[in-house]
Amino acid sequence: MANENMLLQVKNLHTIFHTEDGTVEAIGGVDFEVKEGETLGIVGESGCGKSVTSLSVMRLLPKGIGEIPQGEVIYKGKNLLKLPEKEMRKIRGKEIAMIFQEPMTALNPVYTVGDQLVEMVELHLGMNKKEAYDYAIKMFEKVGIPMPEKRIYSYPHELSGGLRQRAMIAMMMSCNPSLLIADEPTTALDVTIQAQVLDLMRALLKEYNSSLIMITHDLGVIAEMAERVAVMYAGRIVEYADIIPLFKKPSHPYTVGLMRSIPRPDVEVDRLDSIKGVVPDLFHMPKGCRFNTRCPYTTDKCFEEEPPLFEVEPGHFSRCWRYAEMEELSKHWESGE
Amino acid sequence: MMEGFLKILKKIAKNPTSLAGLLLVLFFVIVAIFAPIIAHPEYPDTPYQMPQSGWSSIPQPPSWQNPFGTSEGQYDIYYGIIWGTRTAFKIGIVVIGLALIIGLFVGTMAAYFGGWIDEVLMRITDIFLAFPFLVGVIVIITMLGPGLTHVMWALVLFYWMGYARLIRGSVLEVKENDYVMAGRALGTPGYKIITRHILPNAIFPIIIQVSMDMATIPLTAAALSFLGLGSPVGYADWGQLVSFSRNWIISSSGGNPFAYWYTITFPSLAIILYAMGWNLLGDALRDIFDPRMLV
Amino acid sequence: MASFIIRRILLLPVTLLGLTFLIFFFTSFLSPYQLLSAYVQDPRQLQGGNVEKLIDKYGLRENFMIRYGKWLGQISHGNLGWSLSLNEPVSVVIEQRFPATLELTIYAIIPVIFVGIWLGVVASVHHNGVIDQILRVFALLGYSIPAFVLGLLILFIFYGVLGWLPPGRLDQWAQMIFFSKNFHHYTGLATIDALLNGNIPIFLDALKHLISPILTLSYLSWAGLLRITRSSMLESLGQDYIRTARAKGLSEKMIVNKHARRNALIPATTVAGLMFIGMLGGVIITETIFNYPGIGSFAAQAATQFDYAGILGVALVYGLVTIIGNLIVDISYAMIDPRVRLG
Amino acid sequence: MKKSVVFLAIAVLALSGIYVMASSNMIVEETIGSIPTLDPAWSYDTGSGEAIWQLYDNLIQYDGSSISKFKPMISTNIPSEKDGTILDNGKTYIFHIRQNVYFHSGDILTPEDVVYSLERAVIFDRAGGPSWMLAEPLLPTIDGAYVDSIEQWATKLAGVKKFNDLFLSGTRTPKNDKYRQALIDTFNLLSKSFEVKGNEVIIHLPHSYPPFLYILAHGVSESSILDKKWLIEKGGWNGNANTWWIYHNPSREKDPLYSIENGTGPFTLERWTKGREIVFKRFDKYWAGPAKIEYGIIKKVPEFTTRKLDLLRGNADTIYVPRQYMEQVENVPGIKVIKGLPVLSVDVGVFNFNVDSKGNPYIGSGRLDGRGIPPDFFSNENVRLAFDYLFPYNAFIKQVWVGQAIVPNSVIPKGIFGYNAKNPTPFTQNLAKATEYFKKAYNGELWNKGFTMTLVYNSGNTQRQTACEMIRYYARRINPKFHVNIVSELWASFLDDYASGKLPFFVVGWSADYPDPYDFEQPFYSSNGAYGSTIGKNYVEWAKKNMNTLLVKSMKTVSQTERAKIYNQMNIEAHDNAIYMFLDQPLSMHVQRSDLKGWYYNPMRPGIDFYSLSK
Repeated sequence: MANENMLLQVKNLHTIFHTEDGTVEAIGGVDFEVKEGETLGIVGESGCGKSVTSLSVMRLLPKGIGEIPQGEVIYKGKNLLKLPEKEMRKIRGKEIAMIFQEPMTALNPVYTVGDQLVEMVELHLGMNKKEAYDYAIKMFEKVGIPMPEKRIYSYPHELSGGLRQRAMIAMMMSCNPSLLIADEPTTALDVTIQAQVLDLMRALLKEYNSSLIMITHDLGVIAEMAERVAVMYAGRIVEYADIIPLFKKPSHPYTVGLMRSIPRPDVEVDRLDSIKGVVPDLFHMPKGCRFNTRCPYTTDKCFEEEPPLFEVEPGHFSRCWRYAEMEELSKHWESGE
Repeated sequence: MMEGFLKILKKIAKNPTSLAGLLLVLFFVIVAIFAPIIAHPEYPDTPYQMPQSGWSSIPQPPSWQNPFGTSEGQYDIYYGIIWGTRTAFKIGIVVIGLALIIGLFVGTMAAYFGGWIDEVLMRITDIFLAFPFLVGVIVIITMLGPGLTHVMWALVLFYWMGYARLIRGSVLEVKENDYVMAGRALGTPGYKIITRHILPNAIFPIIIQVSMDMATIPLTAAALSFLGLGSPVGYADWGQLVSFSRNWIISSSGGNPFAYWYTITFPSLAIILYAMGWNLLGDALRDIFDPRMLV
Repeated sequence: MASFIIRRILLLPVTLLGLTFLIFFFTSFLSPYQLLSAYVQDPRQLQGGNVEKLIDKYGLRENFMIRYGKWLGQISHGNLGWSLSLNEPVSVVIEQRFPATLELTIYAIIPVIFVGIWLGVVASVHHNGVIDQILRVFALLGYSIPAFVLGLLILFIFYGVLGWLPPGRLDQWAQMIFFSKNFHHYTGLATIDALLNGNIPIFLDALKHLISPILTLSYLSWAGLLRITRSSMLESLGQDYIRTARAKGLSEKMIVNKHARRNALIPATTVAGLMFIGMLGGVIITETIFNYPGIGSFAAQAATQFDYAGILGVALVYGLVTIIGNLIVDISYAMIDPRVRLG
Repeated sequence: MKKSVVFLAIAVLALSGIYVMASSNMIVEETIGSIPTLDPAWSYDTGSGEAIWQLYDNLIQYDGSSISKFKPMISTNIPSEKDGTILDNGKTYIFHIRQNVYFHSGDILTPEDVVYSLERAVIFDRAGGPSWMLAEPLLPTIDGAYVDSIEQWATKLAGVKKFNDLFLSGTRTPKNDKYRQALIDTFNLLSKSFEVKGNEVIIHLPHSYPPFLYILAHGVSESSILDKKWLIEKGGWNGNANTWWIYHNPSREKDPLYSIENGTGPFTLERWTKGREIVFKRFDKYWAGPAKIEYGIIKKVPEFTTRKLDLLRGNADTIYVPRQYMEQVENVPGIKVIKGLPVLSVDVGVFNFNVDSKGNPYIGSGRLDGRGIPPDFFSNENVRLAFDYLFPYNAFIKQVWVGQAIVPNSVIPKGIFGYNAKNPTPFTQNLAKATEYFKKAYNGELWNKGFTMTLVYNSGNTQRQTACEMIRYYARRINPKFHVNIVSELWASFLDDYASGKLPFFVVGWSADYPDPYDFEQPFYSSNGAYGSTIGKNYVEWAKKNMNTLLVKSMKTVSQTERAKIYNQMNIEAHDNAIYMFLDQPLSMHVQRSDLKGWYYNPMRPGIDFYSLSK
């Protein structure tokens, strides 16, 4: 089903890590797609494998430790996993760009922010130094950094968190990538700056008509940015749907739990619900459905066999045996701690 | 603690170089322990005095009676190396022991109390660090006169600063942690906090530094013997054996350039292997304990 | 940053004073007779009948603090006493010999920095690979070989057998010209003076004589730099900005040599600075073996011939150089790391 | 980064190309001695002696390697009784001064320069210096004893206790005219000995002094001839009677001749880097014809290995080789080794008859209780004889001196007249006899109780250290209760301890100032000799009775056979009473490249005579 405006297709992606204590499967088979200009949200608690997914797509796993035994990442018709390193380097930064969570450490402290942008532009767009610096000033202006012609010569530690993230965005968008992967870009920023950065990203994406994979644990950000959403838990996609159906009809207990733990202005509650227990250790995955240790609606089947992704409605999938009754079940939620 | 120790051993065993280091050090420990058996002393009350078979100053090649040959002045090299192991350990343990105690005291005082105490103690450390190590030691030995005890005192005087800084660093690190704050808040006395919370954490960097110093100390002692300031003549000390051979290493008597190879080979091999053992071990420990290494 | 420097400079005199006190404290182990040689400009007075008079004149029996004050007075006038081993005022000896040691150390630190850092980077890139192990063992060997064994072997191979690199500072013919009237000594450094006098053969000869001491000195000390560079490289390679650089599609070579290395250089330069000062001590053995007329061989000679004035003079010079060296290292540390510079 | 390694490789290749052989007009000697000064009146060590020897000439010189026959030098004749140039029983010497001899500064040498030089040597008299050698013959005796220093006459005439009392404290101006006149009279006593007639210099000694010619010979630095006019310009003594004390016993800094020279010798001083090297340049107007080589260089290279490699590579022509490494330079192509050269010095084991027991760690408990020795332990002749038979003389020579020494039989070294190989016969090791004497000592009490004592040697001297170790080894072997500890000490404190009589037994050496038996008999046997006076009152009394009179008698006659007989009598007397233990007379060796020509050995001038050398 590779139709013409499909940008990225990830099929049955598996990622494993070789650690001193043995090999562990961080991602056990993930499938999703991103169309041109579309924003896919990936949400889940930390440690559920959402960052590893982005690194796998970009093939940035640590050498000798991370490995992708099976699966395909089709980008514009080419399987990135098979590309030689030289080719892959042409994709990174030019075709697919990434923004990271911690702006403080994501920029090299001993080079000016301008220099780090110029470096990319010279490499991918073949500009000379002079043109690259002018272009950098233009980019800084576009992302709303005041006095850009001065700022390009300042060092990362001289900028505030928000400015640093703007510089990061300017850098990553400088080569007009078709796909931007943002790994928790606003988590480290305080709320007021967060909104500005999200608006900035949305504006840039529309201008360059590039698509975005927004990775976050914050459902609010997802609601604001994403058109389609993939909910991940313990290395699996447990629910995959458009934004509206997801919020309207969450059909996986984990998503339900997540929804109920967000404070809603319109609903009066004395105590927020929470999902009991903790994400299981990757080494000791429970048998059957991975969420069964924390799911309030478990049945015997949930402990025997892991459910596949069922299609609740066209384009809306859920990895739960009782996906059909979810609307009913989700009415009540006891989270006996 | 025991279980942690085994874990470390497993890690050391995995890496070939560090394993070699561990084996070398163990080998020398065994040689030191069984010294009286493998090399029986002639006069029991002076075991460190190397036996002399004659007084001629021309070294004799290895023979049945002297398996490693004899040095200038007919000292038995074999005996010298076996008992030299004990000297190396003795100097190492005494010097590092004393230096550690002083360093521990100064380091913890400076870090724990901070303020002007820290400033004064650190300035004193700077002053002692102001000497390149060998110069400081030479100055003291010139004043006190040669001899092993003076060498040891001189070494201690110029070794404690390393430990003081090391301990101060790790104490400062730990001091900020909450459980130390909590301890103080509960009113536990200062020394108790130091001994139970702070010091155990500083142990690992100290172990690394100690293993490195165990390597450098016999080298410094050898350098002092080379300069004629080391242990008294005839004392079983590797440095002295090597300095005996300094004029025979490059002997070209009768055309054969290495006629007296044994005078330099055995003592320097002993020092190099001993130092390599400790260095490799220290390096391996550094890799194991240094979190950054686990990238 | 400025306040940091000012504080250090203000502290300088205090540390210097502390240094002189430490050196003087060592001399208190000496009997008045032995002490006398540190003051006397001319050794003859030592044997003459008026030794008692001189001891009283310099008050060598007075209490410690008064003697310390008098000694400080002596030093401030540049009177470092008389060297018994070289039969010259110590100040003259140091004036002649210190530039030679400085020259040797400067030339020795260059290969150490290049080789040390370069191999450190290589070792970190092949972290725990075969190359890393080999380099580590080879470097640790440098730490484990007694300096004089290495020196004597290098002397034998390059001079005894091959005859290329003779010891000493200049060949005989070169010394004739070097010490002749019309050869101006601007800096006291043989190579630089040779260039300033436009005499290339002397320059090459001086360089030729420097090679084997440099080989000895540098091999013994670049292990330290290799280890520091390796661990700081590994640290910076693990940082987030490296992941960003990779995400930007930069080549591995660019990432290692540009992004990672500059960060790793900061701790490396500090260690290189400290090593330069440490090397000043290390030259004692090297200069003795290669008969190089520096302050190191003088220290060795002075020590074995119990030349107290000589040793005190050397200790003072080394102390001064080390303290100032430490200050320069701290300041250069701030210069390199932009985070500190503007902080 | 790669470029740096490439650069280093190119540099090495380029440099090895321009390796330049040491030019043939230059001879390099590498040794370990240092040169404290260039002033002939100051120098009293072989290091400065060898340098001064190239720059200055004396009145007469030894003929080649002989130390008894002389050759003319500045004096065209060798004074002798036969040709009437030695008169009234050895008290007057007549020298004919050579004409148009040039100093390095171009001045011509005059007889006044000769008188001035010898007078300056006597008034210079630095403490611990060589001036006593000229003072003893030139100054009249006081109460029958020779005068070592001009200060003795000054204090005697002025009637003060110490020389410094003559002057206002801290200055060189006499306190009053009486003292000033006494100083002037003292000088006149000295100048009275000299007389200049035309180009002759006549020296009248106040008493006969047989070794006088040796003291004037080339090799004794203080008898070198200086240029009076030039030295006065340089601020030296102006030769007058009323100013000499200003230039007496100067500090090295104020000594004008400390680092400059103006001799008549075959070489001038090109350059002297103290503690490193001294370079001599050929003096073309030398009276005996210019030297064959242009430059002579003496370099100080402490490390033996470096010296040896320089010799092998041709960067050095002759080097100092310690005996124990002799084997390393023998039968090596291109190297010539000459061995067995007798050195005029003797190493002696000294028994201290009365040890100063006050706070003395070296004699243990200080009583005969097995944990120490009594202070007068070595006054007991049986103990001394026992030790004489204990020492392994031959093993000491063969193993420690590598055969490069001989066992002396008395204080007179082989090569000096008066040496008699047969009589007295030297001691040899005989443990049975040693045991016998130890048992006889203190009638058996020493043997059952045993003793503990400490031997001290000056650190760095391996020969003396091994001698002590040999004594310890054999003492313990014949009686396990005999404990000997061995301690090394700095030279300064070693001197202090033996001078103050603290050391029970120690090994020292004495080398010849001039080749005359008196120079050995006096220091050892005279009751106020350098060693005789320090080894206890029991010896001093014995020496006064048996030795002093013979010594004085020996200096009364000029005939060598007569004097030899007296000294032999003294040696036999000392041997029978086992006063000293004679250990060795070293034989030195000379190591040089085979292509070096013209070297010869003279025991009175150890070192290199660059004038005789060529390539």
